Amino acid sequence: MLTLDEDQTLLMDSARAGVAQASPVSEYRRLREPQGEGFSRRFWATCGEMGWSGVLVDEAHGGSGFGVLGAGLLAREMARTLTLSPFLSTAVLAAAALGAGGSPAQRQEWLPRIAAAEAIVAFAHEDTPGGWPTMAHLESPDFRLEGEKSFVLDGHVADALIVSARTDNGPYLVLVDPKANGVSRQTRILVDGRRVATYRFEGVEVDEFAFLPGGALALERTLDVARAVLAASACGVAEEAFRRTLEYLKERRQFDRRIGSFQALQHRAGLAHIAVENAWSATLVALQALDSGANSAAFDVAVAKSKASRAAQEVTAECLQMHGGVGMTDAFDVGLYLKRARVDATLFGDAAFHADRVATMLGY
Amino acid sequence: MLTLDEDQTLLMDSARAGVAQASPVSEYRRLREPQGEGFSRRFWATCGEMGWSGVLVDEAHGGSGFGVLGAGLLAREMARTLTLSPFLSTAVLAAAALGAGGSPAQRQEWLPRIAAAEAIVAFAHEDTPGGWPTMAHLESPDFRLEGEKSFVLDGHVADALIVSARTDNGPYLVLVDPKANGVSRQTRILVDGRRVATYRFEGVEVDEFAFLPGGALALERTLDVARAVLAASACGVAEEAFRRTLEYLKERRQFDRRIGSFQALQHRAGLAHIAVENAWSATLVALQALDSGANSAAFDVAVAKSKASRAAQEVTAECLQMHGGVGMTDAFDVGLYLKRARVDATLFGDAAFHADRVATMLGY
Amino acid sequence: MAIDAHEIRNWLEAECPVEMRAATRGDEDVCWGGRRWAFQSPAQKLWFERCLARGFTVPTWPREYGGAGLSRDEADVLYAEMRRIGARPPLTSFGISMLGPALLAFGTPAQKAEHLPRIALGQIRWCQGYSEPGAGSDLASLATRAEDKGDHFLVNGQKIWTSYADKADWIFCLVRTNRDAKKQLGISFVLIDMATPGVSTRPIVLISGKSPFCETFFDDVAVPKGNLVGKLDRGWDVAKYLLTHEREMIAGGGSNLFDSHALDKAAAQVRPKDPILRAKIAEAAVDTYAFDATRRRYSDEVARGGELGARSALLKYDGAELNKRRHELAMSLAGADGLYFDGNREPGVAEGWLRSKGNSIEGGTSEVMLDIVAKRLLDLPAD
Amino acid sequence: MAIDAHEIRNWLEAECPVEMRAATRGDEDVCWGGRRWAFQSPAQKLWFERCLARGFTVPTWPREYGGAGLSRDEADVLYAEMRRIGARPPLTSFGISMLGPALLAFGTPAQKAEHLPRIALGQIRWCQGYSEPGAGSDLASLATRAEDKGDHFLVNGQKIWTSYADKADWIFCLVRTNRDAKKQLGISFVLIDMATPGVSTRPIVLISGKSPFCETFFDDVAVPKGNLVGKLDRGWDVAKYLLTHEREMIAGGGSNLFDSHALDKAAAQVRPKDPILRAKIAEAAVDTYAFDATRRRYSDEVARGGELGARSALLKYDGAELNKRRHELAMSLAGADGLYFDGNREPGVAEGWLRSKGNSIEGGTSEVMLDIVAKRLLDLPAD
Repeated sequence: MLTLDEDQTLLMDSARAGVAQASPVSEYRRLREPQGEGFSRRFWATCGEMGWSGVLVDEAHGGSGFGVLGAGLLAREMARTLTLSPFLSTAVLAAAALGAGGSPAQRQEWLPRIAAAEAIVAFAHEDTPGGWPTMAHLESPDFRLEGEKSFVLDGHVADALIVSARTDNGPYLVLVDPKANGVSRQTRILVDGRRVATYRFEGVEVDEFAFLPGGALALERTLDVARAVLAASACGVAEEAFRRTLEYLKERRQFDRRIGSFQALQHRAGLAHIAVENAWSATLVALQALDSGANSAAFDVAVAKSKASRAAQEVTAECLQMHGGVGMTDAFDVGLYLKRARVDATLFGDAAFHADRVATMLGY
Repeated sequence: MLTLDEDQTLLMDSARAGVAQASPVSEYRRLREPQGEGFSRRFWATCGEMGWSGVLVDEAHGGSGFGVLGAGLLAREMARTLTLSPFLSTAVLAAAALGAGGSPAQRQEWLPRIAAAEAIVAFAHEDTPGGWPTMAHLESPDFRLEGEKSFVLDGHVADALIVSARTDNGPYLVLVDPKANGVSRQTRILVDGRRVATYRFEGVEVDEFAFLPGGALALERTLDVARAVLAASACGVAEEAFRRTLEYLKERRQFDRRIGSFQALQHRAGLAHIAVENAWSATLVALQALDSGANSAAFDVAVAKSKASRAAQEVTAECLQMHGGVGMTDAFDVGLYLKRARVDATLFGDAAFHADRVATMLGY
Repeated sequence: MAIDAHEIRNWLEAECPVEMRAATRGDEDVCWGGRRWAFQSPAQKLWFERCLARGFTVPTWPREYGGAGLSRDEADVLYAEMRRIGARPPLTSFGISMLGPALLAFGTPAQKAEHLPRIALGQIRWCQGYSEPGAGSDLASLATRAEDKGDHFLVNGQKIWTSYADKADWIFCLVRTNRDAKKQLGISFVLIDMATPGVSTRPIVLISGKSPFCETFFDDVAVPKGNLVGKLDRGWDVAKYLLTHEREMIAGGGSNLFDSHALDKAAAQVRPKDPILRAKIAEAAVDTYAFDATRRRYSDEVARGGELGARSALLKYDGAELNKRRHELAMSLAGADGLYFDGNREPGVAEGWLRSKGNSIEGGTSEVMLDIVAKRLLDLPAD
Repeated sequence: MAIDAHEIRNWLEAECPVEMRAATRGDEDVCWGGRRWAFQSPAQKLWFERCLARGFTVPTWPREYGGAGLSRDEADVLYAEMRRIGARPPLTSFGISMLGPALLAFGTPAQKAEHLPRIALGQIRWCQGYSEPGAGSDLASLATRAEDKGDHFLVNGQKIWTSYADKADWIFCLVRTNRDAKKQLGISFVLIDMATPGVSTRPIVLISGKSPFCETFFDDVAVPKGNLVGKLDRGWDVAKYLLTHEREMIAGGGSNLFDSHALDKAAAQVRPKDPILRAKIAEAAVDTYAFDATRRRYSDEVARGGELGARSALLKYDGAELNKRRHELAMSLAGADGLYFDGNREPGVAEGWLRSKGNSIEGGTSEVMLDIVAKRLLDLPAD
């Protein structure tokens, strides 16, 4: 059933209320400023208290175990107020990687701390274009990590890193201490105020227990979970921007009419609504498929990420246009949603990238 | 200057009046029926009298020498009433091929008869998918032609064929007598009532004087001329369908208003108008570039054929939708324009094909 | 009567002829019924009769009218099992899909007893008379009038877009019974035997070359007053109820308008060489899967007790537009071969394309659907 | 004075500093002039002064006002030669592009003598005060009022979207001088020295982080009656004349809104690996070249003596939409690298993208442009 059950509905409703209270858009405006850390440790603690940071952590490790659908619902709610927190990096990417591919010891070490929001674990995957591809070389008794990673979400404050690296046995995920010798980083700010780090690894020693046994499958699973949750976040961005725009259309008057009464805008609003509805439906399918382990999951995720990315970009752009001049000002919130949509749409593969994957999976 | 000079304006205006009188849409409805030849020999004779069939033929060979722009203007006017005639096959394709690549003897034999509309010369280029590629093998003292061609416009009534064939020296155009031994054909009807033939060549003997000396360059030139003229035809189709639709929007009443007063339809009509304007501008650039021999001609043609094809398909579909139910009936003309647009858009490369060429020519 | 999935599955395996388990290729495979009906194959007849015996031509109708008396959930079990083996509907008609539900909700006992069994048995084929040349999207401005002549109405006027009127036995119609009342008020819903003197039809040739629709003319047609369904002058209520029912069927996948896999299948077969065309198909595939997810989500929400409401307009809009887009791309995929339009051609790429253009007109235009989405779902003002 | 292309070419080669032959990278390369102006480079100053000496800051203005007195055709020769070597404009201002033409058409001899030379000499920088918070697309509903106080007007109200008001010396404004007259009537066009007591500005921070626009406030500002341009209550005529002039400049390629090759160049450099993105860029390229052909065609038709008229709205609409599309695709082409928005980033992909969103709002929204296309070019009814 493409519906939420009672627990899921409860999770969503409480998150909507809780996020709006703990992290409104005004808080986002404060946090995006370049001088700070780019997120609020207080809100991250709240995530721990509410069980949100442990959404993908099983109960045995102190999590709430709501699964990927739960993570998607939370991401969607957190997107509505443009929340900045390590939720995606730590509660989603790191927890998914450790859950899917971690050894018992690795899980025991990190999952309880993630669930309690006591650690920030970042996921370093994107090789810097033109930089060194990240490789782990076996030099007994230990391995040495070389390479450069970009767009490491919350990498600037990470207590630990999970790094994807090529080895002679295929791709592996490796736990790396960001303070280890040979690790250096640079913090960057994205257009939506989010912080990411570029990491360089030069001859970083890692022992064999740092490797996640799950290998390539764990990497693929982690990426798919992140894509589906980002799709959900993009849905939240688009839905909220559109909700606010509908309010504006019902208030703003020009030519002695409310502008929402102009048929051309009505039809375009109708199209935006349809795009938002379809994006959420596709995302719901993908989130459920990841939870149920359906064969179609990878395909469903590609559809969802492609659709939600495109819908979020197009709908937020429409929202800005419908606001007219004030939409161009930083004082109005609608432009903030446009920026967030672009970032959610781009990370882990944009609409075009995933549409191409869809075509390939369908055999053409 | 992207404007017409006096002679060109005169040609266009006289063609508009002449075509509307000699070949109105009612005539098209008669000619499309499967029992006839699919065109009117009387109208073709008119083309001869008016100098239209000789538009690409130089004055030395009895033509009017209006050039490619002239041919485009005529095709656009003829499209407005959905004229069926050998204009494209004979006056455009064959005349362009002979003009660009024919020997003096070949030109002397055929161009005056084309200018006078006394011969129908078809151009056979498209190898049947899955059929035999057309090859000309040298077997002294003569050549033998083998292969199968589809979509030979007016091939069912052709007095002569110009066939593209691969040889050991690259592609060549060859004049072939459709009554020669080893030539067989089948007539087919397209969705806009146009007749085409599928030709099969089995060991057809051709002597060396049948080859057009122009070789591959003549073939490319002929294709580009055909594409630009088809783009112009597509413009005429779209413009006329849209003109009729505007009239309908100003007459038809629903909900106690003329439907053309609904803002959503007004804006869509505005977009259709812009598409039509841009299609014609791009086509004009291409037609002029072919006449002036500009370096950019091949690129301009690809832009024009891509733009005009897409615009014609989209605009005629919009026109049908704006007509509502009656647009779906054969009794109304708007559906006829939808069909013609699809055929013009598809022949010699559709919008996607030429957009791909544009990207390739631009280096990406 | 409880229904048992296992029993149904066994019954279908045993009783549904193999020929009836293939997708319908077109009108020639549909069992329409009616006075002049001739089965198109022995298998079609056999399948019809076996279903009839169990009330499966109209599974949810009461048994007294020839149905099987199934609840909606029970019927869903049956439909799911039928889909599993690709079984064709034993009987298709506007009597089943449209008039029946209206009579069940608004009909008198006498009307139900007279008409429902004959629909269930496939004896009478119905058509719908709503649109008129001057009343398309603006249906409420219809002008066909029924004058009160004591024991009967005298009907005069013209309908258009009556599907298969030339093959139908009866027609259900919206007619104006009160010229003074405003638009929607003053319209009544009546049943007319097409054999009544003064009724005539003329097929409409479509751009696809087919003629599934007719114009239907009423020239001093006498209609007994007992053929009025619902209250006099309140036929709009009946029509609205039917329209909602129709759009809900689309939501439930009950419409064959939309095939979410057709484009993929075609693309995978042809493997478009043109990268731009491939890109367009890929985006259409994404949109199609996403739309299909919405259709299923709404359906599931309704199954859980929600209301579909005006969201049916959203589904109608998007389904129609995506289907048109699919056919445009199928034509492009076929390339020049798709242009053939004569006896020798491959089955129906061009016909399907031309037919699809009607999707965004019939059953409410895309423009009207977007108006509904804007006003009823988004609550945008009229001012 | 006839102009000689050869002579101009030689003069440019000799006199235009090499630094002034590179495309302007942003506001920091533009020579705006004004009371507080400081040249940004010696080359900028040199180029400005050399042009000034020949009247080339305002080539088409009469010589008495500091121009070169060139005809349109002569000026086109100059512009073509400047484009050939990529020469920057020596002076850019709203005084040149907007107020000047209005004064030439509507100003009194005294107004022309006072203001035009100071514009030509780059001494006074102007800004435009049209829009208000409650009067955007519906400009005629503006509320800033000018009360008649005998020898002066007393102006009160607020303007918005005044470009560089914080850097400007004077502002030309639309103000309401008659509250009883209907909308457009009752509006006047006045010139206000920004140094007058009661004038204040507040920069508006845009989503791109830049602040090229201000809010401008008028609090009991006394404006001499001699500063009224055109007739009292008929300022709308002046504004409309200016608007047409502005849109015609877009048609003539005078706007730097639109660069028809920028996307190609970027795509050829990056060579998008993603085939879907490549397809979208290819279609955008086709649309862009086609639009550019229309822009040139209209321009040629006007040069031949035609009227551009409402077609300027078509150009404004399509140019703005294509520019937005180009920036969306440029962002996609840049991928994640395009998301950086801090001091270290590559120059301005994201800024350009965010800035472009205003293209379809400023100078008349896309919605208003389409209304004009529908009503004035297509003659569709208002009903």
